[in-house]
Amino acid sequence: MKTLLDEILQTTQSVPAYEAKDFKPDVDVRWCAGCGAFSVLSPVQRFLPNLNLPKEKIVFISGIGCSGRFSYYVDTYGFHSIHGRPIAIATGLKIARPDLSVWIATGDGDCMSIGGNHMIHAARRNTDLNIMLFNNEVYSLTKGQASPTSHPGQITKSSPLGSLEDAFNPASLALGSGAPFVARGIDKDRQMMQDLFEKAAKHKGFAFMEIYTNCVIFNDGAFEEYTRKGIREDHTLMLEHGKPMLFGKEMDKGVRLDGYTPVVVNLRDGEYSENDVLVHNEKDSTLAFILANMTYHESLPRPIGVFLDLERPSYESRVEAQINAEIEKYGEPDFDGLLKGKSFWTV
Amino acid sequence: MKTLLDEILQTTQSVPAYEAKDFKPDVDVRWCAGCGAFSVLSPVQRFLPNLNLPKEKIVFISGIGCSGRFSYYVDTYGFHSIHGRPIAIATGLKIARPDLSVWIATGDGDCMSIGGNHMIHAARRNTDLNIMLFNNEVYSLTKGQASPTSHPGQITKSSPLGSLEDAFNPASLALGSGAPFVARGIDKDRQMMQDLFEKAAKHKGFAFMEIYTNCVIFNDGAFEEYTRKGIREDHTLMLEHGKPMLFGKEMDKGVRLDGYTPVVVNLRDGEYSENDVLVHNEKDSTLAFILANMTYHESLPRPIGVFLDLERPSYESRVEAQINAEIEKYGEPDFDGLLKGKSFWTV
Amino acid sequence: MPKFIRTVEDATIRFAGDSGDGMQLVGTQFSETAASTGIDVNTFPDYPSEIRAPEGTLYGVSAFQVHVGSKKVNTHGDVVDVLVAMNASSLKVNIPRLADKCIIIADMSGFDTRNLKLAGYEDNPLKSQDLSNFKVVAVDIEQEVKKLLKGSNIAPKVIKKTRNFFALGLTLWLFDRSQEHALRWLSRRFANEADILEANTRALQAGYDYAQNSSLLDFQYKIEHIGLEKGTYRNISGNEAVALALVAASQKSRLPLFLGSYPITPATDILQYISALKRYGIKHLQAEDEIAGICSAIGAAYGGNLAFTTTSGPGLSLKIEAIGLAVMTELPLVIINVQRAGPSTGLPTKPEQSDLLQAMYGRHGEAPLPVIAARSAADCFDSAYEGARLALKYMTPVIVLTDGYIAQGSEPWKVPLIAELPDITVKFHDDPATFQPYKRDPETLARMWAIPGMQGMEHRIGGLEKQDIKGNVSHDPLNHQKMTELRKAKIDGIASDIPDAKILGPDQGKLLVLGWGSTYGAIRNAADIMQNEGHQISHVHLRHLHPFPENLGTLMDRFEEVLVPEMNLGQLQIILQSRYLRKVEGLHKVQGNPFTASEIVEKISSMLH
Amino acid sequence: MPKFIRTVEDATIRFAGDSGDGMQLVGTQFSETAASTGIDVNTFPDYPSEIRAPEGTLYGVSAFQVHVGSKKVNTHGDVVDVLVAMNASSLKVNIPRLADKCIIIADMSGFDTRNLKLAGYEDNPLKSQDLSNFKVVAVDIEQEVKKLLKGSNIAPKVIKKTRNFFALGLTLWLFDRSQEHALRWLSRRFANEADILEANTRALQAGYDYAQNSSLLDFQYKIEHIGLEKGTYRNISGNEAVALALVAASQKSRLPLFLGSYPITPATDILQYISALKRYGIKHLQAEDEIAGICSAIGAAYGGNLAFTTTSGPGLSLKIEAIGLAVMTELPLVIINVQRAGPSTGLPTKPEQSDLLQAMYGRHGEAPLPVIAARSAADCFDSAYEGARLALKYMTPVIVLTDGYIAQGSEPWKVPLIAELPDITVKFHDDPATFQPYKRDPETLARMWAIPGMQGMEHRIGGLEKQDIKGNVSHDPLNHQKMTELRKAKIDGIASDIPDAKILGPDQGKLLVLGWGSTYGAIRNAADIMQNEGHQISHVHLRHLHPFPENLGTLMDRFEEVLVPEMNLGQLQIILQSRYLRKVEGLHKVQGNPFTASEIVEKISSMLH
Ligand SMILES: Cc1ncc(C[n+]2csc(CCOP(=O)(O)OP(=O)(O)O)c2C)c(N)n1
Ligand SMILES: Cc1ncc(C[n+]2csc(CCOP(=O)(O)OP(=O)(O)O)c2C)c(N)n1
Ligand code: SF4
Ligand code: SF4
Ligand SMILES: [Mg+2]
Ligand SMILES: [Mg+2]
Repeated sequence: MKTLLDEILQTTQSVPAYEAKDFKPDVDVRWCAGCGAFSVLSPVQRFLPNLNLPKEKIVFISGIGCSGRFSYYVDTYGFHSIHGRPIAIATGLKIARPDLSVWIATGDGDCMSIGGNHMIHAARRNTDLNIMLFNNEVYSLTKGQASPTSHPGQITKSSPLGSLEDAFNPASLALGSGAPFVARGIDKDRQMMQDLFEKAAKHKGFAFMEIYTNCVIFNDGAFEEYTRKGIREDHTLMLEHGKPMLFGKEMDKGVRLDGYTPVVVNLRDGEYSENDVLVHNEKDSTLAFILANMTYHESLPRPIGVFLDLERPSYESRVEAQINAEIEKYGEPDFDGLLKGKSFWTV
Repeated sequence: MKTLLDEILQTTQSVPAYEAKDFKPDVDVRWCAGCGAFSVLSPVQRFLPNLNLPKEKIVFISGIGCSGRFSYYVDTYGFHSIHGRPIAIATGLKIARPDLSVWIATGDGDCMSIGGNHMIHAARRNTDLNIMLFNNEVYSLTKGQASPTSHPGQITKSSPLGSLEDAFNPASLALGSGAPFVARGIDKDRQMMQDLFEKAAKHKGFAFMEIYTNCVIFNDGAFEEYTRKGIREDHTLMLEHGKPMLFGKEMDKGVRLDGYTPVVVNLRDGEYSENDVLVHNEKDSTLAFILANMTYHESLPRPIGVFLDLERPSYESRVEAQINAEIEKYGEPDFDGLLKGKSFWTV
Repeated sequence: MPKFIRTVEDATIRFAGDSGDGMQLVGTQFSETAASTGIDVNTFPDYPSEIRAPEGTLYGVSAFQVHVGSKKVNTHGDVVDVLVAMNASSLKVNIPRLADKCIIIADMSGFDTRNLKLAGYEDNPLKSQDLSNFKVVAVDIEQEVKKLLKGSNIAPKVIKKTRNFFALGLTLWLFDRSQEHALRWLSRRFANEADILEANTRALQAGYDYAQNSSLLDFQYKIEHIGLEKGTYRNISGNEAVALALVAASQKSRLPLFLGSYPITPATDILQYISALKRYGIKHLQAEDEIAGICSAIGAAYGGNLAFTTTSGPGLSLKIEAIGLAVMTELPLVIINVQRAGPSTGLPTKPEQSDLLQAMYGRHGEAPLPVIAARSAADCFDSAYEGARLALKYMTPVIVLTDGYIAQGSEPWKVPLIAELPDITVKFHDDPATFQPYKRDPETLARMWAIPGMQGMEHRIGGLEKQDIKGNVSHDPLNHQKMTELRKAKIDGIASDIPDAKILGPDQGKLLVLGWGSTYGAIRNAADIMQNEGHQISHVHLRHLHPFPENLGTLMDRFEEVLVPEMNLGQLQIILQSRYLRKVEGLHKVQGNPFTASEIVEKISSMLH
Repeated sequence: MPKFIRTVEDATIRFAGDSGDGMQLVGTQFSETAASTGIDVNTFPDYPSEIRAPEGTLYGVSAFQVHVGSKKVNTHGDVVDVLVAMNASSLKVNIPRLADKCIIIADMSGFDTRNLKLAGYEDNPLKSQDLSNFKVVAVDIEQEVKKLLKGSNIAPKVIKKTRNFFALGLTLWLFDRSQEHALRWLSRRFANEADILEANTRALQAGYDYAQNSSLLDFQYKIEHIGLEKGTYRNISGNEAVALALVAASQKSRLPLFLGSYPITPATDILQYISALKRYGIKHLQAEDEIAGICSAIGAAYGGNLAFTTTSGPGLSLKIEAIGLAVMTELPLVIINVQRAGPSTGLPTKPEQSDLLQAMYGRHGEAPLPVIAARSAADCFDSAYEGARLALKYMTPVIVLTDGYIAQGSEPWKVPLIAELPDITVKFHDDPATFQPYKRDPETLARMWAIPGMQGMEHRIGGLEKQDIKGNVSHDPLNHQKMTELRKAKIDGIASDIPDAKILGPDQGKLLVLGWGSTYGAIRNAADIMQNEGHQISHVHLRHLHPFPENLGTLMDRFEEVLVPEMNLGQLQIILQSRYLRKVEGLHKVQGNPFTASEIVEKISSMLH
């Protein structure tokens, strides 16, 4: 049952010692100056050498949107597909070719609006895909309409009187769909991004990364609270596995559960100490829901980092296992026999 | 700005005193004998008189599937649409016609598979729609393939070697999408179903009801644990707002939070009392996540009832409000003026 | 008692009963027996649209029709010569189908008061004059099997369930066929259920004996052997044939096979069939919707698989955008569309040929692709295989059209050895130095193919217009014109890679009947009749609908008139007229069921006079 | 200094600069001025496909072209007579468009070393012989405005931003147009930003004066007034016209308006425009995808609204299945498709006419519907309005085709009063006693319409085939044939409700140029030229593509040859040939940009010889 692919792909060459520049193709990057997407591209290019895979084994699949151009900007195999479908295409690719490392660059419109169905099913199915959701809370390529992550009241070209819809919370949606790995990153924090990509790559299964990316043209400053030095410390909660949930410029605030509702407590006035504060546990799915649910609450800091990192067998590995079990059971397949079936006769 | 609709629909007649039979149209119901769908139909017909609306103001919209036939079986306005799209169609109808009471009959394939995107967006958008998801954990009309709620290992015609996918938990997905009203019902419990429909009808906004419906042909017994007398008591947790979460034949077991993970405790051996047990609060969205997350955990009872019942302004009411505010601000519209625009000239 | 022998060329038998009566099963047994004992068969199952309609109702009738003959029968039969009616409803709904003198084998136990009422009969038709045109063989089968198995330990429920095998025995005798095949099947199927095995075996034998001894049945059909080519044969339905064709093409091309699909009647069988082939290393995805079905197949094709997607009308409509992507990226992809009656949900369980124009033209932008149609259940194999060959050779999506009639119907198929099948050689480009993603084979115009994992040929494809050869995104006006024309030329060029259209009958004459798809059988039979009557007519049946065979135009020119019977309102007609600028006559049937030969004969006759 | 007056019939001016240079703005000002001062205009914006490309690059050039004339100019101009080039790149990319002797107004400040390098110029072209075919007017506008505003309190950044208004002033003088319109606009726009207002106002004036005094500009264009009918006029783009047409149709039919849509270039404007009209009581939904866009519109139509959906190619492909549902349920629905270059993502910002066959045939099953195409920006109003009229009168979805060229281009439009528009009277059926959901108006064959909320007419519709008149689900074969034919007859019957095709030119002759959609302008101009030269040619431009006007066949018969120029590979050609069984010549341009008149003239000439 050796196929042509087994032949042409069998070379087990050693992996070259790449540098970031090896992943920079010889094309102009055509995002606007200052676009948050640049801040995703560069940590990607810097982390790829650590993947320890020959570059031809890496594929970037993107949809349509400013974010969709990503696949042109990494010197690997790439597929710039159609609006909303990169995850569906990647699903087929990964099942057919589990040997590849498959990355998806998608936008809040591409992934959460038109592509929502593929996103939730991929999360449930747990194919080993790495989703980079460039969330700029607006449709940029089409020049500034509301997206499913635009906030209520947001003025855009398609909501000139203010958006009337509540926003998706991508982390909650991913968790609600069954995603085993859910994280939130921020374009400005490149080191954190690079670490995040490495964690996602290590995770064998569906890895969902919402990345706040600033669109300087159509939604500039959307994430300023979480990125501007001096402000961000009071508005973000950087999640670290096993660490208490502290934040604030002096790390003197913490998040505590009141019943099952997260609240902010001040550690300075002595009422509460570090021991009262929640400790992050990436392996706890209920906690992940609680953390995700903190999003958009004015009084709570915005959690950033890995919400959940559970391992369960990826879909494509289950497929392989089922195939192998069957082959083990029935032996080398007899294709001529299959064609004949059970009820044949000869003339 | 009176439209033709204002004229033909203006009759403010009093509501006739209907009985259930007034909602039974003169057609044969073509579900298989014993199908769980019957057990949804009859409480619907019994509760409709309590809606206190003239029947012409009620619309049932369905997709394709055995469940899709529902719209033929209620003597109101009805639209048997296409596979996966009833929610999208209903969304337009409700925005255009907020005066109507709009109900959707959909299946686990129709709503959660092909229609998943419309489901999650409707939940987020919070249009006032009442979703009855007939979850029989299988595709029935097409004669028995796996659905997104089929459990791993389930043997179906399209998974003859056992399904390799994890199931959606509809309640978690709905919550993750932002649904303000999320509930789970069981076909066999008709009184509970009737109460549930009344609660959903009262809720002004998106109401999501997952209903376990037994398909006697393609997935018989799927919900036996939760329906068979003598067994169900130990496997279901009937949620009641403000009440402690007790279950079991003698109501001697309870659900308690260990950290933030729900566990079952026995109230008989004295270690725990009713006071240690969680108290249900339909208004708490974090608790709703925790409860939904209990689904599919072998060691935990399956929560049944209303998980969450929050009010926030429905989408169509926000649209109306924005329109009214604009009209208030600018006065009676001048359509000829609109056609002329601001930069016109005369010859 | 002594019986006549009635020698016939063909005959049609229809097994009809309630959904629970097991008619599909014994129909299949009958047809397998017939085929394996040397006569031709063609079958069609006819389910109710309800999953399980209430017992005994008119809309709960399930039927299975078998056409047998001493030469190729081509269709499942226009009219019924022998009807097995297990209850009153199954008689009533089938009356319009019966030939004069039709033999009605009726199970009297299905004509009790309750059943008669459900069927809307005031009086028992078996006892009235209503059926005087027919020959009624009324047997109380329930009584017979009860009698037979009285005293055994077998449960009454099981005994009642053997009625269908009694009926099978009866019909096997009537057609002078042995019980062997059915007996073998029973012992395989119920190896572990001795009582069921025994009950059915004895019922089968009893039915056979009953017929032999009955004075009501005074003759036996004799149908000569059809002189088949030597070889191995099996019965096959169109849906099975499609699945096997793709498996065979995957073996032949040595590419792994991938199916991305979403269930939809009447295409679901293919997905189900493939899903059971994991032991053959075959992968599939039951996707969340049709869009994901085709997109996952595109992903797998991008990864170097032979990828396909299966669907029916509404699903094809949903796949349209993604098909355009496959056209633009020039990836090989086989799209199987099992047509059903539309528009919209239409009559979902009924066949129609009304997706042809969509297959040809249903994409935004200029997005040409090959369109192929299968003419019969067995021909689904060759057509789908040809689809795979073209997809891989020309780097293009291909639409293969079948329909609910041939997809679910079956006929004997001479099973090929994979080694003997037409060549499908795939060569990935393996020289990084000369690789260019949109460089083309000068002969086929197919673009070069390199897949992820191949070193040194990293490149990017996508839905935006691409620069000729290099494959970069290009907005250059002349490049777009060139690429648009190249994509068209590539598909048009396939015309020289396909066989000429074959004419069945004289080379020239008064009338050419030109058909495509599942109308083959009815047209073939009609043409036979007319040709036998000496009329100057011929028949051409197209497999390749885009591009057309090169000789089609000249071929049409040799006939005064051209008739195109279609199960639509004239879709091939539109394409032919536009292409060949000549008037083509249409015969349009959109009734959710196939043409009969006589409908076509009638039309031909009216055109000849 | 004294100037010549150069009287011309028409001239084309192109404002080109970097994306940040405000070219779209001053282009619009120029065209509004021109139109409101009595000459005809036709405009087309030409954005880079990047949102904001790096400053000064070739692919960052943004342009706005205005064609002005003393008679209807019809297109945005084949070649450019006056180019405003704000930087080196904007000169370079536009050189191929320039007419001989074109006047190039170049801002020297955009030709510094950096800009030259970004444009790939070794030497400053303004100083070389490269431009000797043209007349270069090089002005250092930056210097000029700095000089002008020196000493004011205005920020240097603001001053620099006035360069475009200086250029506008210059061109206004060149075409002898007053500054009034621009001044009025400025004072409205910057009412609260005194410094910007002052800076721009003074720059405008300075540009005007500069031109007047410059020795480089030794003439002024004179363009006679176009003799327009009396009335109120405005400039309008095709997308605006579509939105207004639906608003007007909603007023006329007295039904609430509902738009369900998903953004896509180049159709998004319509959604955006509608979304600002809440004060007119208009509802819309920006849906999660195209499928939800059309489905929500179907829901609103079901609820008695005038519902429409807007999209472009890829979105149309996604809406196909739901369009079939609208056909089956016979609900009124207007589908606006702003065509762009395909297939797949194609050239998303460029126009093409390649969705015609999809609009005609792109649905599974037999699902006929009317197809209409708009010929110009202003004609988008009439076409979309006609779409609404047909949808409501015949209870059917209607596809209205426009394209990126006319959708974004603009021309003057005589604004109608809503009271004067063609009648659209909707009558819901209001008698429960006689109501039947599929009973038809004997004349139009439209089914009866009753909507939720109407008492006593509760009924159910859906995608399954329905029983004639009663509307129950029906699997009856003959009913399906009848309903299929009825749906077709209803649409075919519209032919008698639409005007005959109008012939522009002689009634008969050698050659008929037959067009549809946005090729109107170029064909019109080409036909004019050829007719003026005395050739026996005529022009017919179709609005109704399905069904065709009743006289089209006989009209074509009166010409020896028929030429169909299309921005595709011959889609109308296919339909015409099939329908009228005569050869039609095609002229196919798929380059992402419209025909020029001269391309068509050339083809006509070659056919005449
Ligand atoms: C089928 C289809 N529908 C719509 C579009 C138009 N479109 C292109 S990108 C886009 C949205 C982009 O938003 P997002 O995904 O947030 O990406 P961003 O540009 O913000 O990175 C839309 C609506 C399309 N190309 N195809
Ligand atoms: C576009 C489209 N795809 C597929 C189908 C086929 N189809 C009809 S119902 C159905 C699934 C039904 O499953 P579910 O929604 O769970 O309903 P059930 O029959 O179980 O009530 C499918 C796949 C269709 N009618 N249309
Ligand atoms: S428009 Fe926004 S998202 Fe797009 S490239 Fe520019 S800054 Fe980035
Ligand atoms: S097949 Fe199952 S779901 Fe469908 S009607 Fe029968 S019992 Fe109900
Ligand atoms: Mg975005
Ligand atoms: Mg189901």
